[in-house]
This record gives sequence, structure tokens and C-alpha cells, in this order.
Amino acid sequence: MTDKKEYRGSIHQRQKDLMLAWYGQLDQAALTGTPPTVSMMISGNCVELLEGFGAVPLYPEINALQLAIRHQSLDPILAAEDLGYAADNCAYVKADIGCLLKGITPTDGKLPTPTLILCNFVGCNTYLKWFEHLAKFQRVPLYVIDVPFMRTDEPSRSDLDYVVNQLNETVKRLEQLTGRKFDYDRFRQAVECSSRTEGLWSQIKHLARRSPSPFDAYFDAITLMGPLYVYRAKPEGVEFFEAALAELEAKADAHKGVYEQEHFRLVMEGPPPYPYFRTFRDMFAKWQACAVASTYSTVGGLWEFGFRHDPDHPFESVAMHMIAQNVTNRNLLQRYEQIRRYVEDWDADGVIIHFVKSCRLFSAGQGDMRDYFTKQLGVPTLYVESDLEDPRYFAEAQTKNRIDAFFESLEHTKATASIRRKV
Amino acid sequence: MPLLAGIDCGTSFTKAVVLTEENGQPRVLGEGRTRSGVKVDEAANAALEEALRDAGIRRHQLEYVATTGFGRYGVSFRDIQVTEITTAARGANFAIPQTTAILDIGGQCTRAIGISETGKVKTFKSNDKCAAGSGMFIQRAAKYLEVALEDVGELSLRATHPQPISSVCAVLAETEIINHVSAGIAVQDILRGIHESLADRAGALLKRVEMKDQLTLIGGVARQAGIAKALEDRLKVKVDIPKDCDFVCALGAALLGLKRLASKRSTSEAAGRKYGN
Amino acid sequence: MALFERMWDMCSELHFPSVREWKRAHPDGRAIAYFPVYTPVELIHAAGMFPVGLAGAGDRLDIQHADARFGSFICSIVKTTLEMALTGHLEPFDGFLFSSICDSARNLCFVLKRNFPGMYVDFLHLPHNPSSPAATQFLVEEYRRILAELERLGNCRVRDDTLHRSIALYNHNRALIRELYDLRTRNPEQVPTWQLYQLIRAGNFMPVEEHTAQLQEALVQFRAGGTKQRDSIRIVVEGSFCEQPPLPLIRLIEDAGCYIVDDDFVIGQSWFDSDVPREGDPLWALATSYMDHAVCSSVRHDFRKPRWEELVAKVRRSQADAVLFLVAKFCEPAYFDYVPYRQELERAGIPHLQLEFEEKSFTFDRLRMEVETFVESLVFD
Amino acid sequence: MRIVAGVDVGSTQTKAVIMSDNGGLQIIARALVDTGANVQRAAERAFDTCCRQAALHTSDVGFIVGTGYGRYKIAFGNTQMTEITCHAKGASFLCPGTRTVIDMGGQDSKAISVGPKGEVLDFVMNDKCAAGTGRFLANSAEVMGITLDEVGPLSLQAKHPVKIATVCTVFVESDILSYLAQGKTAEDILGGVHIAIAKRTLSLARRLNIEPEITMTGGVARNKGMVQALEEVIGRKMQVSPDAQFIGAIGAALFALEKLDQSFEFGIWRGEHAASGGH
Repeated sequence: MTDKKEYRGSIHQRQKDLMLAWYGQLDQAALTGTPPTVSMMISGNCVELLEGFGAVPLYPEINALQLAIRHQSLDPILAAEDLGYAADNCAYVKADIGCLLKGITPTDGKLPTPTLILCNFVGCNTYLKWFEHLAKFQRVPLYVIDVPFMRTDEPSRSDLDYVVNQLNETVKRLEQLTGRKFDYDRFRQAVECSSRTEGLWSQIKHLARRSPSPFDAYFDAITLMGPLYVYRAKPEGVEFFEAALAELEAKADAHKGVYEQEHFRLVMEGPPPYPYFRTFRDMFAKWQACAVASTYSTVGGLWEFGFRHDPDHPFESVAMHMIAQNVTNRNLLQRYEQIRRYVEDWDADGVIIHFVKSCRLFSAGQGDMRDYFTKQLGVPTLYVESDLEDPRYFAEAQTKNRIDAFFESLEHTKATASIRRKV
Repeated sequence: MPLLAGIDCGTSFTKAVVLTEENGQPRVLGEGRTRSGVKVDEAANAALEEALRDAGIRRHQLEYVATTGFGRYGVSFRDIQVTEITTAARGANFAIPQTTAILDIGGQCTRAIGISETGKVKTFKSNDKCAAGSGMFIQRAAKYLEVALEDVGELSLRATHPQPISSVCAVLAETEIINHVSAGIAVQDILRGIHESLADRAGALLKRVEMKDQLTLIGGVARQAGIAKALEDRLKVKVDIPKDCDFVCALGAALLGLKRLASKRSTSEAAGRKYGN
Repeated sequence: MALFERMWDMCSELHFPSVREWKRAHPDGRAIAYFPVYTPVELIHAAGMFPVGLAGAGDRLDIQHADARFGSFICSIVKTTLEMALTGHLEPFDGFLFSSICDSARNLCFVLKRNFPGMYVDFLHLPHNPSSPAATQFLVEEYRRILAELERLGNCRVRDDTLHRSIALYNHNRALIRELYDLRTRNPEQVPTWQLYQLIRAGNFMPVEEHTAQLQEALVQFRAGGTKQRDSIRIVVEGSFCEQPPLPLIRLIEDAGCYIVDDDFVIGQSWFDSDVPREGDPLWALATSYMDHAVCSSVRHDFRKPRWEELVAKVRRSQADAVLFLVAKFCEPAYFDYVPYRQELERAGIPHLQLEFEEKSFTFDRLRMEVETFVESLVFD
Repeated sequence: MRIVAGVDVGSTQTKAVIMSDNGGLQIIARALVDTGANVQRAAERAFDTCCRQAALHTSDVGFIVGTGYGRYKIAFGNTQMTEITCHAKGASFLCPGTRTVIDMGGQDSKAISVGPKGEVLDFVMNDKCAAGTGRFLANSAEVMGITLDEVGPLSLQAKHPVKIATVCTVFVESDILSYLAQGKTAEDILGGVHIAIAKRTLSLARRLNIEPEITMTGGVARNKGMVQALEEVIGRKMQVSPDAQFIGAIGAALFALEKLDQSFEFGIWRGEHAASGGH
């Protein structure tokens, strides 16, 4: 087995430091009441707006996934089920609410009760329920930013106006709740920062088009997602991604890949099985298969195709990001198209669809996606099922069996193709 | 002295109880039991006849027949039918008067019932989606692991590294066991894991019915496989198994019959007084 | 009663004879399918089209193709609807209008779009933030967009007065449904729910004018009829707002000793609590009605009015003894709401029971036992 | 002369074959044992039985490939492959011209698209909620109090097969109990069960481009009722080899031969050094 399963550069340490600093701020907010904190969803988040108040985002999803990676998600899930949540409810929600009930936090520090629960509703109906329940249990004001779903190719003027209006209402709401005046300049600067971070992040993602790819655009990209969502709109974020780009670019220039030899290039669809993150990764590492692109790394924002926040139109660009530039609020066919572009432009050998039971937004209809890729496009596609948070739905032997069989077959196809090329 | 019967038409066995009341106290006179087969009426008859013989009572002396269980509607000679949840509660309350929570580990599903001090069902919760906690599951696991059901409890106590079963579906849980076996894990560790998972799952159900520090366990397989011990260890509660555990529901049906009979009598007496005869 | 049998035949037919018949009578007419939850049927009607509420295929169609597209843990109605499409059963339809219900149904919209490129398939985004003053304007624009699509499809132009006429027709229809529901709340022995349910469900498959006539006839029949009042408990059924329970299950619940005094069955047939205003801009009238007068369910979000408070109020209003949660398997919105509902009901001392069904299920032994136990626990000392 | 073996450790049964290319490629020994609680021992038993049958010493066997769920526990094996790859290979050997393989196993059902050389082009496996076709049948038999061998023949006598809607092995038990309570015959219930499984399997296979020839593999292929039900819903005859249940082991043995021969032109062995590192 290859000794070096994944890249461990200095950015990984820096990433840890940044995330700990964030948890430190949350801990401070819990103790002192400042800075103000706002619960928000990762998908299509509008962290730029919070900068205008010096407020810190609180992402329940990050808490939930941290818990799962540490193999601590089952207890809170069961606590939530005691309350009446069903076996088939999203396990992210159950883990988060279970933690609230049991007073568990993902670090040693405390988590604050947020100033406002801001539900950025970007397609996922579970978000609405989740935040509604949090608001009920925590007795915190709730505001929903209703983002029109991408049911047309491009958002309409009416869609944008609706979201911009709600962003303005959110500002008023936050002014009342924090007692702070919205700092428009700071907001504009945040949008400016975001656009720079996004440019860097996009360049990193495009590095994966090289062969070998200097990083795994699924497993490693997830590591980089924390800073992207928490620090995107801050100078720290820009610095972090500058360093990350430099480091990965150097690696790419030296033709260093994730594995000694990059045997397979994959596009990954769907969230990872966090409770078995390492086990799952090893199943691909065994075959020296590297993800060169993934849809999950675009839940918070889809930047590799050119979109950037625009400091000249800060509100409109935040609205545009929420409506059209994150995978969560885009429709299934737009996701097919995104994956198709990855397969072509990132030169992938196959697609792995990871069905997660918790998330119907991602998973409902993925069988049709498989049908499209295998039958219409002839792209080798594997479909495996488990969950992103609930360890009870990961069948290790079955999953491994399917992955092994997929690569045994892919190996054959690739070898045949290369022989044909030689002939 | 009222004479009445309760018949529990279960999926594998049909059980009958003949009951009377003496000095305001219900008393069991006889019991009968037979395989259910496909004809509910016949099995109910056979079980009842056996209980009547046991009690030394003639069929025509019976005043009331209450049925319960899966085939409760299939008994043509019944006076009333009541569900097995309601009757389990009444029966358990009679056998163990202080109980407030019942755990019924049946072949297909596990059920927790919260009851009042009079034996009334307050709330109940079934685990029908997850048959991994059911009797049939233990039976199958034992068979697969080549262990006799009676030895399961004993063997599981010898576990050194219990291997938990995490799946919430019986089919996937069986697969998990097979994978544990494939991975070379010791039989006693797997069995202990099954016991503990089962106890945990039961615990979750029992929480929903607000169990306190005691529970009454009913259901045949559970007893055989030594689940009571696992429940006591894991849930830190006292577990009681009623004497004549298999007859709890039949008894509960008979007890409810007794109540109905009494209230019918008092209405007819009242009617009798009203019309002066 | 012959009326109800006729109604149920209409709901059970997978080849949509009423739609085919309508299309024969209207050679240029279009039939538009929709999930009968919150869909502005008035727009479809005003465009001269036949809105048909699809509620799955029940147990009448084997799922043979759809489970390859929607895997485990997805509800039955999504799969049976897709199965109908993939097996040619939706052939009489020219379009399918989806609206905000849940993630699975929305993804189905786009799966249909890919597999049936010749069909008009659209998704209507209903606002989830009624507190925003901008929401009504957004919805008006959204209705306008849908209307324009329908006009394009039907090659027609819809005038305001046509829309007003459609609104009036549906207002009348819904007012009758409200009257039937009120009658049942007052005298449940006069209006058995298993009959009312057939009557309302049939409205999915009938032109509104015809359905209104049937409702009037039924109202007369119900008022005249009535059976002996039984010793039953009064219950509110909650959670069947989308996938519909099989008819035998409703009968079973009534037979077990329950009077259903309020429910959320076929919510799309009765989704406003009052008439849509008939003055001014009709799109504005429809939009404000959705914002302020749509009946509450687990898939309509309005954080100004918590749903759990609405449920308790509904129980009080209908003088019910208990609540029966009748939840479709894998219906995540209903699963979620069960938690706060349960908390508030327990706080208010209202007994409740949760049952799970699938529209395609046909054996009910376990459900029967649970309902009976529940009734027994409320009736016996 | 080259002698190779394939050992297929399944969830309920372990199969082993020895093949030789002496005078044409042929199977010279087969063994089938219950897997039971000790996988390693089951594999050894099956292999030893084969050796005895062929009057060979274990060291005479040049290369051994393990497959099936317990493949990593075959201590004496030289390498492992998944049973999907092995079934495809074995099926094309036994039934030349095979383009689609349908296998109903204890833990998983699968459909495989097979290339002209027995290579896997695409495959699909059952959804989580429809796991364990073999188990589905076994449970049905158990609930009805009959043996697994009787299930197929009885199902063929069904006059009015009942409707079974569920794909879930757990829920089917309640359905069967209900039917028994309604007085339905065992034949009709089993007929319904077989049709339900057949339809579900077809629905699985449809996710591929099903092409003839179709070969059914695995132990369930011995169940005539199942084969007939499947042929009826597919509307096409299938090939069933008398060695259906050994197909995984045969495929494994064929790969062993290629390995021994070094004739294996493709890089399919690349994963092996990692694979043998255990899991």
C-alpha cells in the first residue's frame, strides 16, 4: 500500500489553526455575548452580510460533521430519536439537535446561543425544519431568506429583487437584534475579499485538471471547505487560499500527485460518509484513484465556472450567489451538466455517486443520474449507498465490494483502451 | 361466580385461559395451548377445550369469551375482541401489580407499553421497522452461528470484546453478523453484541413510554435467549418476567371480559329495577 | 351509495378516462397534471386547460422502472408517479406543473423533464417567507411566469375577467367542501369520512364545474342521511397532505371506533380558508390568498404562525378527543413536524397516535391493532 | 499441465473448484460446504475436499484465487477478486456468448453486463432496502414452515399467485402471515413471492442495457420456480449451467490460470498488493 495516502502540507496546519480560532470566537461569544453570532446554513451562505455587523457565523452542519468524523454522532442522533425524530429524518439535524439537548459541542469550548437564526433557504427543505426547530428549542428569533429555486436557466429580475429585498430586511432585523449599525463599507470590503478568495479557490480547483492532480478534489477539498465558508470574506481567508494555491501549484508543477501513480481520475457526487470518512477514502486509495472534481465541494458556492462576488454590486451579487451559484439551489439537470463538464474538462475515467439516506435534495433521483451517465453518455458510473452522519447505514463489506468490482472493471476498460491506442 | 375465557390467537400459538372471580379476586382455573396453524377458529376451540378440561368446567357454563392477538377476529364464538397490546397491559398488571412498563419481544417486532396503575395502556411504541430487535432475529442469528437458542444467553456472558450490531434493519444486521463472522470475530462476542444492541434498542423504545426503574418482559424467545440479564445490565432496571408469561395476553383478555361482564350485569340489574321485575 | 362508487372508480383508473373524454370533447384542449398540494389550478383553468391532480397509483401499479431512478428511502408517491410516466400512463397529459412540496418531489420534476422532453414540465416556487413584504410581489411575478408558459403552450391569451371567472368557480367548489367539512365536524355520523374522502379525491380528476355539481348532490344526501351515533372518539387526522392513504385504511380507522372530525386529506382541493377576492388584479388576489389564507400543512412555511399552535387550535375548534398522525412512509416534512406537534399536544393534554402508511400498501393488520389499542385506551377505564 | 483453484466464500455456502488444462480446460473437482461461523475453516474444508477428490496434494495447485465476501480470510489463497468480476468470467466460460449475468445471492443481488471475453462492462447491485434475495426466499420458507428446497416446486403449482408489494425481507413476513391468516394456500403465496422477486430482479437488470444471452448464476439458479418466474417477466429464456452455484469459484480459477500463465494482458492485478494487505 502506498505510504502517503494524502497530501499533508503546511496548509493543513493553517487550516486547523483557522478553524480553532473560529471556535475560539464562538466560545468567547458564548461567555461574553460578543461578538454577535448568527446561525446559518453552509449552502449558499451569505457570510459577507455578517461582516457588516462584525458578526460570526455559526454553522450547525460543520458541528454535525465534526462530530461524525470523531465517531461521536450516534449518541446525539439517538437522543433526538428519543424526542420523536424518525429513523428516516436527516441525521445532520438529529445530531445537531441531539447535541443541543445533551450539551455536547464539537470542541472543548462552548457554543453560543445565536443572536439570530437565519435560515438561508436554498432548496433544501430540511433546512427550514431544522432552523425552525432550533428556534423553537433555543427560543431565538428566526428569519428565513427564501431563495427562489433554479427552475429556469437563469434567475429572473424578480428572483433577484425578492432576495435583495430580503437581504435588506435581514439587515434591519440584525440592526435591531445586535444594536449595531450595519457597516456598508465593511460589507463591501467583505464582498471584495470574497471575490478574491473565490478566484484563488477556483484556480486551486482547476489545478486538478492537471495529471496527476496535486490534491484530491473530494477528500482534500473538504478540508479546505471550512476556511472557505467561515473566512471567505476576511483577509485571513485570502491569505490562506493564496498560500494553499502556491503550495499546490508547486506540487503540480513538480508532477506530484496524491498517489505515487494516479491510476484513476474520478468525479464524486454526493456528500461523503463522515462517520467512515477514513475507511471510505482508503477504499479509493487502495486503487490509487483520485477525485479530480466533486459536486459536494460546491454546496457553499460554485466558483470554478467563473462566478465571483462583485464589490460594485454587493447585494445583487450576494443574491446571485444564493440563487444560482451553489449546487444546492440548482436543479438536478444543472447538476448533471456540472458533472458532465467535470468528466470532460477534468478528464475523468468515471463517476462515483454516493447516495446518502439523510439528504433527499442530493439523493432523490440519483438513479436517473446514473441512467443518464451510463446509458446516454457511456461514462462508467458506480452507485453506492450510505449516510453522511449516521454510522448505522454504512455497510463496509458491501461498499468495499462494490468499489473493488468497479475498479476491477474500470482497470480492464482502461487497459483495453490503452492497448487499442498502442495498436 | 362468573366463568369466562380469554383466548390469545397468536401467529404461532393459540393460548386460552379460563377465569373466575372469587370474593372480588380474579382466579385462573385452567389453561390451554395449541399450535395456531391456518384455521384460527379450530385452534381457538382446541386451546379452549384444553383449558376447560384443565379447569374441570363444561363449555356451556362459560358466560363470556374475549379474544385477542393476531387472529382475534377469526374466532366465531367470541363476545368481544381486544388487541394484544391492551390485553398485555391488563395481564401484566395482574401478574405484577406495580409495573408501569412492559417490553414485548415478539417474533416480528418489539414493543414497549406504558401502563397506568390500573393496567390501562397509556402509550405504546412498536419497533416495526427494525426487526433487528425481534425474537425471530435472535433465532436466526443463533442458527447461523450454530448455537442452540437455550445456550445463547450463557455463551454471550463469556464475551470479552462485544461486537456491536449497528444496522437498524434486520436484513442488514444479519449481513453485519455474517461480515463479523467473515472477519473472524468470536461467536460469543457477536452474541453479546446482539444482546447489547437489542437491549439498547429496547431502551430507546422504553424511554418513549417513560419507563421508571422496573419493566415486565414478555415474549417467548426473549426469555429463552437470556435477554433479561442483558436488559438489567444495560438499562439498569429491574426486569420481571411474569409466571405463565405465555398466557399474559389471554389472561388480560379474560380480565377485560370480566369487567365487561360486570358492567353488563349492573346495567341489566339497573334496567331490571327500573322496570320493576 | 352509487355516487361514491362512481367517484372512487374515477380515482382508481390509471388510464384517466375522464381526461381522455375531456380531450375528445376539447380537441385543442390541454391537460395539465399537478400534485394536489398547493397549486394555483385557477391559472390552468383560465388558460382553457384541464388541471388534473395526480395522487400516485396506489397499489394498482407495480413499481418496475421507477425504483431504478429513485432508490431506497424515497416515498411511494414519487415512485408511482414516475412509474406511471415511464409506462406511458401519463400519455393524456400535455404538461406537469410541480410546486414547492419537498425535495424528492422537486427532483422528480427535473427527472420528468429529462425523460419527457416533449412535455411541458415546470416548477412553481411558492414563497417560504410570508413575513417579507416582497413575497407577494414575487409570487405574482411567479404566477405571471407560469401563466405566460401556459399561454404559450395553449397558444392563447388569458384575460383578467377569464381568470376572475375561474376564481369564482373554484371559490364555489371550495366553499362547498368547507360546508361538507363543517357538517362532518358537527355531525360526524352523517358524513362518514371514507365517503367524503372519495368525493373530494374525485375532484382531482373532474372538471371543476362537474365536481361542484357532485358536491351539491352529496351535501343533500349527507344532510338527509345519517346513521346511529356510535360510541366513537373524535379525532383529527394530520400528516396526509401529500401522499394519500389507501381507502381501506380510512375505513379501518372509522371501524375501529373513530369519528374523523377534521383532516388534511387532498389538501389541494381545499387549500384556502376563505374565498379568493374577486376584485382587482386576479394574480394579486391569488397571491395574497396563498400568503394569508392558505390552510396550514407541513409543507407550507410561515414562521409567523407556528404550525403546532395551529394544530392545537384545530383540535379545540373541532372538539376532538385526540390526534391521529397518518404519515406517509419516508415523508420527511411530516416526520419533522411530528416532534413539535407531539410536544405541544402533550403540553395541552391531547392524546395522539402516529401511524405510517404507503399509498401502495394493502395489508393493514398492524395498523388496525394500533388504532384499536388507541381507541381502547381512551374508551375503557 | 497447470492446476489452479478458485474458492468462493459466500455468506451461507463456500464453494471451491480445481481446474486443469490437461487435454482442454476442465473442472476436475468441486466442493460445497456450509460457511458457518468459521470462515477460514470453511474455505480450508472446501479446498481440501477438492484436493482429495482430484487426488492432489495442496501443493500441486499452482495458483489459488479467492472470491466472495470471505475472500480476505482465505489464508492459503494467492490473491482475491470480487465475485462480480468472477461471476462474469465464470459465466462466459460455462455459457459462451453470455452478455448479461443475473445473480441472486444471500447478501446481494446483482446484474452484470459482460463483454465478449468475460469482462465486466457495467454492473448494478440491489438497493439497501431490497437486500438479500436469497434471504427473502429462505425467510418465506421459514415463516411457512417448509424447507428451502420445497419452495421452488411449490411455487410452480400456484393457481392464483398473491400480490407481494414489499421488497423488504422483514416486511414480507408480515404479508405472508396475513395471507396465511386469510387462508391462502402455500402454493399461491410462494407463487407471489417468486413473481415479486423476479420483477424486482428485472427492475434491477433494467438499469443496465440488458442484452441476450442472459445467464443466471448462483445457488438460487437451482430453484426451478425462480428461473421460470424470471424467464416469464423478462420474456426470454436464460442459460442455467448445472454448475451455476460454482460459477464464482470457476471464474476465480480461470483468473488463477491466467495469472499462472502470465497471459493476463490487462492490468487487473494492480490492486492485488494492496488487496492482500488485508482490510
